[in-house]
Amino acid sequence: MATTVRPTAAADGVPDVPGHLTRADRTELLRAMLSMRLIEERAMSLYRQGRVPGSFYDGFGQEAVSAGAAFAMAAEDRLCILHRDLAAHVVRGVEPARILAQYMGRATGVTRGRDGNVHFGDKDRGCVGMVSMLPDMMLVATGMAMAFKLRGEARAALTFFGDGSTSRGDFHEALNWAAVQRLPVIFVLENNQYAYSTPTALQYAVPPIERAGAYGMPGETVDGNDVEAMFEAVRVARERAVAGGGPTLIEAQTMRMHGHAAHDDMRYVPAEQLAAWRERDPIDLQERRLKALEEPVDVAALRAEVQAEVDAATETALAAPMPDPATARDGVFAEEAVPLGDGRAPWSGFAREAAR
Amino acid sequence: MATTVRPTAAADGVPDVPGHLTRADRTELLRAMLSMRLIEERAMSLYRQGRVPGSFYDGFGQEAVSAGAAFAMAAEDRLCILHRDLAAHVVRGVEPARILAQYMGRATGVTRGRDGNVHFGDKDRGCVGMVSMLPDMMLVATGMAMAFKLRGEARAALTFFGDGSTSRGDFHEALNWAAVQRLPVIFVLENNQYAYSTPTALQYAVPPIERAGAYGMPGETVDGNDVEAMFEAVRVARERAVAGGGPTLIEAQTMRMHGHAAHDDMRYVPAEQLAAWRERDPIDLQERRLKALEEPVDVAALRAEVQAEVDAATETALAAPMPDPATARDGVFAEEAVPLGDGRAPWSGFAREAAR
Amino acid sequence: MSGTTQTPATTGRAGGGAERATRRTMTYLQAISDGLREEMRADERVFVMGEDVGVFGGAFKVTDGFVDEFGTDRVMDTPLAESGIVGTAVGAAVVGMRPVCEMQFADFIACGFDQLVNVAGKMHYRQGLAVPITVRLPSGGGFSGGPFHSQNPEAWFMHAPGLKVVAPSTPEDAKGMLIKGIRDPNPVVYLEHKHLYRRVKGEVPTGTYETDFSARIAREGDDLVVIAYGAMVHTALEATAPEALDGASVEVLDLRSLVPLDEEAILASVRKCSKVVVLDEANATCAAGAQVASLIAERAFEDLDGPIVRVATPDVPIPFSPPLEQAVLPGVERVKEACRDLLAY
Amino acid sequence: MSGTTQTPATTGRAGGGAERATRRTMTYLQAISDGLREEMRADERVFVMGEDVGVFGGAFKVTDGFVDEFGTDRVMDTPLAESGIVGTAVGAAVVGMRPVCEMQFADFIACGFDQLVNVAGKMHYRQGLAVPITVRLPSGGGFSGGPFHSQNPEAWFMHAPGLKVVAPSTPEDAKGMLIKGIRDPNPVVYLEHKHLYRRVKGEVPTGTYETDFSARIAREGDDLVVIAYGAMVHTALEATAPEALDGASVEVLDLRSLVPLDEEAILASVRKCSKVVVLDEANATCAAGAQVASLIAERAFEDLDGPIVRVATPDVPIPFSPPLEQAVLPGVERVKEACRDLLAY
Ligand SMILES: Cc1ncc(C[n+]2csc(CCOP(=O)(O)OP(=O)(O)O)c2C)c(N)n1
Ligand SMILES: Cc1ncc(C[n+]2csc(CCOP(=O)(O)OP(=O)(O)O)c2C)c(N)n1
Ligand SMILES: [Mg+2]
Ligand SMILES: [Mg+2]
Repeated sequence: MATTVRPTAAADGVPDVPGHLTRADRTELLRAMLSMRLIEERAMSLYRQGRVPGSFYDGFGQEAVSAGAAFAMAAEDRLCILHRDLAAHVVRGVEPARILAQYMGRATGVTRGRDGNVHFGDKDRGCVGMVSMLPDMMLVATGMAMAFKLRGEARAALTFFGDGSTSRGDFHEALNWAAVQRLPVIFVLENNQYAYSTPTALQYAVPPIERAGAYGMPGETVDGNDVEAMFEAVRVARERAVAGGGPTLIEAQTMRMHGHAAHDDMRYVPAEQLAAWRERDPIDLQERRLKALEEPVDVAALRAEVQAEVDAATETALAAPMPDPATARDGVFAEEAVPLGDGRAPWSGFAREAAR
Repeated sequence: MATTVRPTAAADGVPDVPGHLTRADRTELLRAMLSMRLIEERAMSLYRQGRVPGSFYDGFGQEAVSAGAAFAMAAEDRLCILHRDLAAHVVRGVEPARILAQYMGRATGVTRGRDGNVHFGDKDRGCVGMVSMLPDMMLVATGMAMAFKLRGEARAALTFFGDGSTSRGDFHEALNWAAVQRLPVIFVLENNQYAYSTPTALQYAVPPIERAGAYGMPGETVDGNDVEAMFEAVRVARERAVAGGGPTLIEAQTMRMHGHAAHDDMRYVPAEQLAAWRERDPIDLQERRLKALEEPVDVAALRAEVQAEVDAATETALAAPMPDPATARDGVFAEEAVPLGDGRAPWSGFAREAAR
Repeated sequence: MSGTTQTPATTGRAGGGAERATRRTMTYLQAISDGLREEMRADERVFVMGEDVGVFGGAFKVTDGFVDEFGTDRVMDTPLAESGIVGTAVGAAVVGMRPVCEMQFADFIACGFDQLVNVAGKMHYRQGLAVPITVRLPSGGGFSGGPFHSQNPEAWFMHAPGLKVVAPSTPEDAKGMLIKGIRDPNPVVYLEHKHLYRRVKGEVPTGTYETDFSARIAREGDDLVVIAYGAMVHTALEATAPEALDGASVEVLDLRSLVPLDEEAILASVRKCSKVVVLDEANATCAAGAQVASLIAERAFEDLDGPIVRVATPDVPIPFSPPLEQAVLPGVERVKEACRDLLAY
Repeated sequence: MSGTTQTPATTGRAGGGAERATRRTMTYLQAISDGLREEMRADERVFVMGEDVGVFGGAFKVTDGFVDEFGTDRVMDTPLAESGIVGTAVGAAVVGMRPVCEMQFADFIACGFDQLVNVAGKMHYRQGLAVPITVRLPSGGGFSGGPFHSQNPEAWFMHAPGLKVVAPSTPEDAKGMLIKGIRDPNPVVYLEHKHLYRRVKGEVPTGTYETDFSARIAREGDDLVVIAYGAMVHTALEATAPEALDGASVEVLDLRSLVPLDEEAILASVRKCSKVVVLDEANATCAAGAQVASLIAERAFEDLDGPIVRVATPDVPIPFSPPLEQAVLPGVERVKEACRDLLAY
């Protein structure tokens, strides 16, 4: 492995995070990761069958990052979800059928065929769809947080971005801006060791997490393959954010286990690097953890359940129509401005908080 | 003062920097600063007389930064000089008459009336004229250094930029790029406490010099009002650069003693802040130092000499024609590409090195 | 008061119909300032952000005194970061704010280009999510601003789907279109011509009102129409005053809005006049004027009694020195000559 | 081989006249690759920089294998930073290099817009300093690339003085114009249409040669002329094949270069044909086609026998889903229909 991953407890055992994650929460985290993996696997076969136009990107092996992070966000929080982060959409409540329809460019997809594959965000679930230009969404998330602060609301924004994206100016403008204004925004750097074919050594001379302090915000490197560690890091960052403590930079160390997109055979990645990370598959990890509980979770049943959901969603998506060409010019301009709606926030902690 | 300035020896005494600056060098440094100040004073009166079109920017009180930095650069080095840095042009050998003609939009100005006031660089003296967009030139300087490294040449590039400019993406892209590729480029952050009316507290939460290490390059804060300290910092950085040691970030702590431009009354600057810095005028400082030498320099005579030069230059510039309107459309495109020429490099150290 | 309708703000206090009769004389600059202030009073979602807009009141003093009334939160001095300004404004907008961004000069929008064109402009089409931001661009030349303080970048944004682009020429329109722009659910690029700031005065209704994003006949005529917008409307009016052109009756059409472009108004003027000069301060190639000319050549070919003559700045950076700048910017004489030649055609 | 001249590189090894006779069949993509490789062999000042251009050989494999021949210094994997790519290229150019920048997709040039437009484009006019950089933009739609992988941004750069803008449509031109662009002392924006990469094949001379930045008649005709560039040249040829239009004789003019624009060639075709369709894959407003139409309306008014008809993409982001994308991109049928209507005029 090119970089060292700070080992978390999860790597060597099955710790509990008392008070924060119930058994049901921990199962839910696994479910979100499984959903992501199975939806993406299905999408990949649909792609191979020629049913997904354009290209196809996935986040195989990185499921813990988006599942854990999104799980820590409240319904009224806002997210910009990136191209390796399907689990965050799942956590926010986007139905698998709409995701698969999205990949296939159907009228029922999240963007109704207007944008492709992972370029979506469900506005009714508090998410802004990413643009290709990386990492533009860091500024959008910063701006959402700015509005929360201006209005004195205890809410936070979160965005993901990759190791390669740290080289671009918008990365800097966002971190600096958020630090100067002490905004409630959480920046999740998803370090999967490569930007397309380019290794991190060509993107930065020093790990970018080192910059957090120099911008004036806490920074933490987390085992991005441990969904509970991700959850916990974001939970703490969010708590700080909504309490007025400003932004946080979290680096999730993980590995892109597939090519950049479907066409990429990844010849540039050393086999040993892949092999080492394969040992640490985030879904395996969480499954082992749940199986070892005093009252073990039936992960096989869970898997079957998710698979059935995805199968059903595939049917639904395949049955959905393509968009009507007559509508191709509609909607360039808005007739009215409806702000983002709230997302699903399944973490039991929110219910407990609400009950207090 | 909003920020603390690391006191250098010069602040409390008159130290020598053995082996690097001869008495003549030190006098030359004073001369460059005096030239800058007297040219800018003259330009300001020409502006008040309506002879300088557009607006007028100066670097009153910051003369040591550009004089000291440029003095450490070799003839074959390349510079991007910013709007508070007139002394660097003087050191490189741009004649005062061409500078004054430049301000007045005359045909004999450095840009022949095409661009205004400080937006110039003498291509025959190794300089690229700045654009307004700050700090775009950081990338241009980085690119020059990249070419030097590609060709295996022992040369360096240098650029200035301000505290406000550190907020923009190009600052980040340049520092990061230079660090990753270990390029021979020197970044001089001219921290004059304000960006137009905006104090540094609204630009960054942590002094940007803290970032040097996080990019992977040495960083040093220097008393920007001490011309010899500036020289020394840049000399060391340049030596490292041409030896393959990569980039350096130097922060020159100084103060913008005039308004942002001629129209700005600076009401937003606390009087005490100005008063404190007025005590530390860089020209006074160097004059005192030279007067205290064992063999004192006749600074009054030097001043008179420079004033006479500026007077003569004013005559010449005022006698120069305005550009011919018939030429207004010429030269959008180049017929041939002639790379930058070499500048003047008056530091005796270069002569000594050449003699070796 | 063509195109001006007194409308209540969507939330908060609004200038009602009762205030309609009241008018005050102000400069173009004061009218912009007034419009912004009134809309900030009327709608608390509106805030202004940019470099030095706070205590300093902005490079051109549009927000002078605003901090005292609205506080530094709603009159926000930002870091020097144009991509940041546009990008964070988008973020604030999608969660319910109505940000008004000031570029210190229009030229600097090049540094926020990507966020404006790719993030703001395409959002609604892609995601169905509205981005109600207004980006104020102090634009244009004529005062030795040089290559980086004189640009007219509107055509870039006309060529970027999803952005509205407006360029008022009078104080009344400047105020009404700014308010209209702030209330528009879409990203609006608002060009305010620096050369008009203090040179142009006019009567302006008090309170809040909206001016349509449509064209306006600045002077009626039927021998020839000059189509212009922004500062060039004044150049056109001066160049085509009846005494200037031997009594020819020249219409001047002030486009006011470039996206949407008031195609019907353009075609109506062409049908009436049959001769057209398209006047543009921007660099000629692919300018707004090129679009207008191409529209006419396609849709009003049969109404034309002569070539569609364009007057614009040639494709050069705007030079600093006055004789050079005057040689490239379209002036009264060039417009007069173009009209004279075409009238004689 | 119109416009193609075999010329020696300014330095280093050059393809001499002797090689002239040799031609090989290659795709548009291979021709670009071949041109770049040959010029890198001929001139050691030339190097290529961009994201993933090194070991990986570029997103579209234009630089496949280049690292083996030229090393990682001259085939440079850069950080993911488009402003950085353009800005450092400018720096390298002014000290004597000839950088060729690859944008991974043309769309990403929005992130390097300021450096290209304000630093590179205006440098020579302001400072007399030449900036010989070439910026390769893989552009265009037609394969479900969606709003951010399908754009045709050329008009933005036509509207930015100091940049040359070229858009070849054939393998031979792609190679010759790339070499010409690299040798040009100015910043050259080189549009390579992704949809042509592997679809279009043709004979290409070996060695180095330059193709003029001028227009080319792709097919002679005298009833009507379709003016196009890039991928649309092929659409035009298909739509106007004699059998497609009841034997009408339709000329197709391939502009090849947008700046400089070959105005004489355009006017000559219009004089000959009297009817014009201007075809453009970009969004219609302020597109290259608008400029061409406006030029004709001004300078060839008397030669016209009908309106100047434009076919272009409406002002929408390019949608992803095939039925939507096909509904907005100009296709053979739309062009045919436009020609048919105009021929009947
Ligand atoms: C501004 C910009 N330039 C280029 C690209 C093309 N591109 C798409 S993904 C990618 C690599 C991104 O790397 P990273 O940020 O590490 O994210 P990852 O794909 O590894 O998750 C590149 C270069 C882009 N999307 N945006
Ligand atoms: C990208 C950009 N945005 C805005 C401006 C307008 N502007 C000119 S100078 C200035 C302040 C610059 O501050 P700083 O970098 O500290 O330099 P200083 O003038 O203090 O030397 C601003 C905002 C600019 N030149 N460039
Ligand atoms: Mg990555
Ligand atoms: Mg400053």
